[in-house]
Amino acid sequence: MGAFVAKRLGQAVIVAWGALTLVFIIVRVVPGDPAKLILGPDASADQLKHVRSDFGLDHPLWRQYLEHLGGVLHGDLGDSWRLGGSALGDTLERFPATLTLSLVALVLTILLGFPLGMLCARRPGKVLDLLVSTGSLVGQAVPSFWLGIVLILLFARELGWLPATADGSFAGVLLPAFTLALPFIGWLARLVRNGALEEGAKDYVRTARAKGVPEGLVQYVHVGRNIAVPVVTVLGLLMGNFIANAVIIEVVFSWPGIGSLMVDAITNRDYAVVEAAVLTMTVSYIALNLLVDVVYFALDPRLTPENA
Amino acid sequence: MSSTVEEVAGATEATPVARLRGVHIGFGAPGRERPVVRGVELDLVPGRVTALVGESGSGKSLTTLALMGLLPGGARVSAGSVEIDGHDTAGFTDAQWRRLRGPKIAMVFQDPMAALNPSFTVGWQVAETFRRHQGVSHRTARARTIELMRTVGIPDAEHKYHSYPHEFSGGMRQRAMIAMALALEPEVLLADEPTTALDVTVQAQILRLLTTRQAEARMAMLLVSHDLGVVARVAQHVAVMYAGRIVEAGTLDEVYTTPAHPYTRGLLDAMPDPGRPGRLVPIEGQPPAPGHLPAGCAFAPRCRFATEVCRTDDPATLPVPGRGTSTGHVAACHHSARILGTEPEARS
Amino acid sequence: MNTAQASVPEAGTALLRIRGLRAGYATRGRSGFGRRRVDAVAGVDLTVHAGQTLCVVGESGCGKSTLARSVVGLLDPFAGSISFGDVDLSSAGRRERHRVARDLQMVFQDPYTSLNPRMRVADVIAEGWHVHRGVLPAGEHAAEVDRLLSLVELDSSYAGRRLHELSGGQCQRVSIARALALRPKLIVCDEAVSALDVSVRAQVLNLLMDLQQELGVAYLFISHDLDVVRHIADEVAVMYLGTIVEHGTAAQVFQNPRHPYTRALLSAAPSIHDRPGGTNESALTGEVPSPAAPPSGCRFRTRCPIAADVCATEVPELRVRGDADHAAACHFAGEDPATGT
Amino acid sequence: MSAVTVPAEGLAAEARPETGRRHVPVRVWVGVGVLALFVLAALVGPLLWPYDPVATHLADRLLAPGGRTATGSIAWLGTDQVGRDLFANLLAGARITLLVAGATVVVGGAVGLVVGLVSGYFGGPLDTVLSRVGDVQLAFPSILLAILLAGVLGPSITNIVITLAITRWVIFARVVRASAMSTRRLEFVDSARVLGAGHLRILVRHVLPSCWQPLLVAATVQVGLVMVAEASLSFLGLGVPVDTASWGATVSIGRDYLGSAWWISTVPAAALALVVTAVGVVGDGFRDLSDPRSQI
Amino acid sequence: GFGGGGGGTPKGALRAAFGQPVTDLDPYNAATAVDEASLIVKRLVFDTLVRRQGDRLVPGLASGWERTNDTTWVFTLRRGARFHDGTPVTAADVAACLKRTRAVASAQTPLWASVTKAEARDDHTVVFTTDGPLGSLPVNLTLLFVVPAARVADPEQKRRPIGSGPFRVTGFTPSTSVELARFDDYWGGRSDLPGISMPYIAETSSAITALRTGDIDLLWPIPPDQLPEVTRVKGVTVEPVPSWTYYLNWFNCSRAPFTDANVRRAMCQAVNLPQIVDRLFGRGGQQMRAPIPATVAGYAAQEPWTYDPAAAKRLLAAAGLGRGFTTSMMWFDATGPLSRELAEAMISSWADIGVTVRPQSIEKAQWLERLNSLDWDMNLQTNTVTTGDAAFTVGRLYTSKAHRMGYKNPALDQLLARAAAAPSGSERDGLYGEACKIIWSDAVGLFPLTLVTGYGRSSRLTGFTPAPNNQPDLAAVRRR
Ligand SMILES: Nc1ncnc2c1ncn2[C@@H]1O[C@H](COP(=O)(O)OP(=O)(O)OP(=O)(O)O)[C@@H](O)[C@H]1O
Ligand SMILES: Nc1ncnc2c1ncn2[C@@H]1O[C@H](COP(=O)(O)OP(=O)(O)OP(=O)(O)O)[C@@H](O)[C@H]1O
Ligand SMILES: [Mg+2]
Ligand SMILES: [Mg+2]
Repeated sequence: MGAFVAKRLGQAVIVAWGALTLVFIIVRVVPGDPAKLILGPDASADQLKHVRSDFGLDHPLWRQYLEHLGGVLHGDLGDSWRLGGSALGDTLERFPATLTLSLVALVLTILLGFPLGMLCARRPGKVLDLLVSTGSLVGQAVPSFWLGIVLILLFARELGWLPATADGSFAGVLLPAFTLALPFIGWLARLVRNGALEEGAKDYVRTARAKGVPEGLVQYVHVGRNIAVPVVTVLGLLMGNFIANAVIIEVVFSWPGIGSLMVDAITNRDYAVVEAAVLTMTVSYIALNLLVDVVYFALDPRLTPENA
Repeated sequence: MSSTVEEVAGATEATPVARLRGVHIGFGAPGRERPVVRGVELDLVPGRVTALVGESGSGKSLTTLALMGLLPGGARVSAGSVEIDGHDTAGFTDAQWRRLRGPKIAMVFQDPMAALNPSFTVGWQVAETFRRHQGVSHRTARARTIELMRTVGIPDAEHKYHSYPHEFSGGMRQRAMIAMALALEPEVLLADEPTTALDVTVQAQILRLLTTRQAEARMAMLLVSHDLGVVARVAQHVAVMYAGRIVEAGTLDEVYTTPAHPYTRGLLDAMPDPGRPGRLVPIEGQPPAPGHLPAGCAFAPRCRFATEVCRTDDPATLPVPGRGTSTGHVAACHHSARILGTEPEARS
Repeated sequence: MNTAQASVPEAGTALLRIRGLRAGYATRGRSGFGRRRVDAVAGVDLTVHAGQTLCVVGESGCGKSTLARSVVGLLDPFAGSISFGDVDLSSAGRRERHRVARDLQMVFQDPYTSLNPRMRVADVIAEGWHVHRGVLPAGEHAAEVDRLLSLVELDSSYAGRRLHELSGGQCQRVSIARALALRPKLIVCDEAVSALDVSVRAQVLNLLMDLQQELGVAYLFISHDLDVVRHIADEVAVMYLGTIVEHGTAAQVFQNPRHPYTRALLSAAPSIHDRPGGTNESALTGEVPSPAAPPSGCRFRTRCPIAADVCATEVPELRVRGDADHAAACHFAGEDPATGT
Repeated sequence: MSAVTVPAEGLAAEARPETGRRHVPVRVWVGVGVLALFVLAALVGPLLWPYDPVATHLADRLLAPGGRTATGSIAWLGTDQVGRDLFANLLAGARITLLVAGATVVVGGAVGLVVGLVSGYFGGPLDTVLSRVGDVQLAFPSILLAILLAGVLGPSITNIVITLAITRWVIFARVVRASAMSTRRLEFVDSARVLGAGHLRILVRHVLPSCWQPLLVAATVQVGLVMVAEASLSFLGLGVPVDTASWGATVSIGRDYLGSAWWISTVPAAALALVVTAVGVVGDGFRDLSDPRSQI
Repeated sequence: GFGGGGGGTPKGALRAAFGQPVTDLDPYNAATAVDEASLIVKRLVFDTLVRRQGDRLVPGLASGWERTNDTTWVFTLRRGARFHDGTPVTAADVAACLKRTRAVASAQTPLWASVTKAEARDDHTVVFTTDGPLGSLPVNLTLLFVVPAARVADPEQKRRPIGSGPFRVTGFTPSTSVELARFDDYWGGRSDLPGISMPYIAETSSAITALRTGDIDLLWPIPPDQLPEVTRVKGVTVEPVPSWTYYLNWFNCSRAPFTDANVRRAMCQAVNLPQIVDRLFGRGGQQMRAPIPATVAGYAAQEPWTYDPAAAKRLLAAAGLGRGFTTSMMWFDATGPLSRELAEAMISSWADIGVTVRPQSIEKAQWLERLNSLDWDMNLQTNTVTTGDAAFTVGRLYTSKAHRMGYKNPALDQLLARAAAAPSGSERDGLYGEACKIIWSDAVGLFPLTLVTGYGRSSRLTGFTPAPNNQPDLAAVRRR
């Protein structure tokens, strides 16, 4: 187990480094001069030069890159020119909001998706099943920003049940989280349904019945335990997806998370923040994957370091 | 050997614990179903090992599952009855079936890897039988399980209790399956190809284990196999199945030494035999696909004894001529008499 | 095959020579780090003679398939040499190996998985001619496919069918036809009939024997089924945990087994002449140890009914004991031939 | 981008009903019908109802569906915020949207196919390198990559295709790799090798055919997601150029009017949802139908 | 709580949403030196020496000032003013602030270029010295925010700045929300509001919904297309005010065919501005009659271009472009409301006279790059006269030296130089008026409209005065 985690960690570091390098390069290839964005169109050449040197933008690229890497190793990704503070600090300050949003979305997905899937598996091919499988497709087919606004208009404007914006209350997180979760509820339901049907057809289920185990226990204990493994894996990936997909939802709902921060930073060529945000997202994605691997490892007794 | 034969002779009078009477099993909607098992008659008598042999797809497993009330989705008994202790199980509720499975009738499956739940420890799975039926505590169930695992020859049972199926070898898995089946000392033990996945040396061990247990507890046992050698080693009675029908049944000696059905005969001839080197004598052709049975006798297209009548009339299962009806040697062939009189085909 | 007779080597000459073969798999260590070598075949010497059948028997996991895969080049041996005819395969270049491939074919256990299910029967059979250009002009493919089909007793109408429309026995015939397409001198059959039902198995076995008669092809026939082996083998090698424990003609091995393992195997094998209650005294206990951690000394000693102290320390050599060419690897094989009967 | 990058085959294939597995369910036919309709609309629609994406008719602004325009014609689906007919917009948008989605999936699929095949078949260090590159790509927030690439490349349809394809190839590569890897282990590959077949032949004749089906299934999922992703790019102001119509762009621009003129955004959103769902339904049907044994 | 809201806002606080995010509160951060959103907050948190009230300049921290000679200004500080940390405001603080602002390169830099120094004569007197006459010093000083001398370069100022304004910062999440609480020791008296919360709501629909449901009390600017809808909402009052922000569409005068003034004039004549402004913007815009909004000092109305496509065609023909030409127009979407629609409408008009215009909606960063390198044919953007004075735009943008749209006119240069030196008054206004005329008739650009800021507020608010610079004085607001 330790070796397994160590190996995954090694891979994770490589991937994080790759992402870091990628964002460094792309950000600098994208046309647009931070100095000009800072100073506006009226800046003189002198002023621009001054600002560029303030942010180390006048060094050759390879030197910037090395300095950047060195900084990263010390947990310093430079300062945001726009938000003032340390880029990593600004980003981490925002991260809990994104995490909260994603977690609530995850909980919503599980609470709705799991039972729905089990219900569908009970009577495959019947009305509910067809509804859910079509619904899961529709859920993914609607642009989330459109859905978000429609939900705001419906729940905040027409019904007045929930606030239209992030106002700090729990109610305020429900709409964005639901918008984020909706495409995946049906998706999870189908996953659970397919898993339940597939596992249900396996020989060990027959064995359990042959022992005289009641049907409910057969489903929830014998089958349930076996679909738990893939489902948990998927939940981890889902969480990663939520964090990544939160970008748009955060913009729509003015949610003070890392996604809206990132979009803002890109538009304004705030290199340090873009890099910090990408690093945070990448690392959280990698961490989630690692977590999934570990959980998978713990849940599936068949796994050994060799075949993991 | 002699003792078992006597037992069997004495047991013919005994009432069967479980019996199949003219059981038809089909897939699909009622009325339009594809028959897979056709009119199977089978008696499972205490103390006796009955073997069901036949080629792949002939319907052996379905017949066995019908006895457990565990037919797969889509399959159902469309005619005939499955009787346990003289009761027709047709109207049984789930709860009634559940009470039978374990204490009355139990089953060992073919592929022990697939038949064990990969996510639970072997011990837990065996113990579950006790917990469900005897309502005992985990601790008691565990103690009984370990004891049981020892009896089926799992060494270091205390420790192995906590192992997962994948940590077991094939033979050990099958022992665990057997432990599970024997847990509540059932009266009927069904074993569907219990040794097919195993090596010869392990197969021998498992067969010995099964027969010892069966003899000790005087269980009625149904052994499903396609291996005539295995059957020869353990069964007193043999039923040969072809395309969903039992084409011949009788005591082991009757069926093996004086087969009255051309299919049984063909099977035996096709076995390599040190006594008869040279070319083997295969049964030409292939079994019919279920749902595409030929008219008349299903074996007729492959049968070298077939005549006109075979292609039109499906033969009834009748006592083999020349033997007293009491022996129970039956065959479903228009030409049993002729076949009994013919020498096996000589080998080139 | 009209020209086949010309290419048949003189029966009895050594065709395939295996010397000191060690082969197996590299697996990750327990910790997940490092690599460990598992010698599934741990020092095997075998010779297959032209036109003859050498059977290798042994229980699951004893390394039979590993041996077969090494012979046909699917696995690079760790040590030892395999030579085919006058070509040493371990040092042969790509071209040479490619040429040898024509003479050395294989039939796998499961025809459904060993043939591409998406292909038509004709394409399956003809694939070798595409790989070895120049063997047969494209124009003659169809005719040759028909001929091969009739050789394996299939109707030529099967040429256009897809494999999933065929039964297991028919599929295995196609598999054999495919192997024959390049007119090989040796066919390695790894459990080629194990997946088949009794009656179909008889058909395929007959076919194999007929082909040997007609074409003079040699077989390295791998099986765990003693009845089958006894029926078709000229020579038999009994394998246990990666090593050959007994080797001789079929008659020698079956009638006068010298190794305790062979004896156990023979007594455990079910036969239609067995009867309930029949005793098999020497039925083995326990199971085959893992090749990753083989016992010291004699690999069989952990299950051997006659094991002594010497067995734990000294590796018994596969030596001829008694009859000519009848070799066994047991410290006690020479002294006590009587236990075999 | 509400793009699901989680592999859709998380828990293996749909359990199939016992009987009639060759039977194509009605809903799949409905899906095919809807798709055909939209493809037809995309092909001939703009010829019959020409649309100029930069022309404005300020007199006809924000007409509700069925409203009458200054020229007396009826705007069946309403008009947008500069008075363009939404029906014509829908047809013109269909063309671009379907084109972008199709091209993206083809480009991404092709790259993924090659990478996945090579990676899965050869394995070893090459696979390790390609897999890590894929990991980086997956760990990198795809929306961010899209934003950055769109910024680097500038607005044009080709660039959107490139951008989206870059964020997608890895999904195809993963699918193909998994399939190639498991095929490589199959016995018929060994069998071909024993015959003396070289890597190229084995790749093309034996491994590739078994990759098509999962690739196509993945493609059906991705076609839909790409359409939605394109809309998301528009939302972030990085979508198709102003002088082209796409559903995503119209949904995005019309969103500010959802409270007052709901139809601007809702008409193309509904079209998008309909097409994506139809693709999904057809993809599902395809997955259910494809049984490797009957696979040509 | 979730997100950035909540924390630190007292009950009963005013919730006011502006259309742009506040990214930073450091008064000397170059990036936000003229950023409207942060200026709104800064005006609440910091004091300036001089304040603007309507059209007039009134005392702020300075109780009075006088110009002792052409280059010297003496400002007297108010007694009793304290910073939020309790320390008194002194002349030394003001001097340090000026030093700091001069040291930072920002969009404000030109304003302070000629102010050579500020000296604290005593605790309450500060003397500014300029290197030439600078009539606009008091106006400029409305942008010099005063902070404690010790904190001018303190990084803490970015998030939790200390000022002497009527409100102090209790919470700030960049681009998301600012939370303010009343500063009870404010010299100008306690505000009626216990606090102010300024969330940023990016999506128009969300913002309007929030206003409708009372989640926020004040929203501005309301996009023109949503004005009618909001006007109809019960409990919400809409107050439109012509702003200092206007659309301009420059022609790149250094690039053919726009080197020819007649081509530019043809372009202006080809657009039916009254119709576009009316139909597209309605109450949200006013057609312009000068290159600056009517409410800006120095404005002089010109004769609007008549919509006459035929005449435009003739002009083109005379210029040898009878068959039209192809050109392009660049803008970035966020530049202003309905920018895309405005662009499309103009492009449609030009299509009628045979001019094909490729629309180029690009990212702001790229737009900036291209703007300064004159890498464009036409540039559509909004512009704000931050100081409400023609000098800020006309004087800055249209000189040959500035080279902003490739227009070079020595006569105009002279005129602008004279205007810059002139003290405020009618002479100065006249000079700028003349400049307007030249820019207008030479068709340096097409100036379609001034934006009207629609303030939507809860009808329960009183004391609210809509401001043309989008920076209303929120401290004066009361709740009924
Ligand atoms: N779940 C199922 N759905 C459809 N047909 C089935 C199903 N299970 C079995 N069958 C069909 O019923 C027939 C009998 O099956 P059964 O499993 O009883 O055969 P068997 O004799 O046990 O064969 P084997 O030796 O291969 O186990 C076969 O032809 C098979 O195709
Ligand atoms: N790919 C592999 N990686 C690691 N170990 C392997 C691999 N394939 C086989 N082995 C191990 O090598 C040993 C020999 O395997 P091999 O397949 O040669 O046995 P076999 O005699 O053919 O058995 P069977 O009768 O089951 O086919 C076994 O212990 C097996 O577990
Ligand atoms: Mg079976
Ligand atoms: Mg093998």
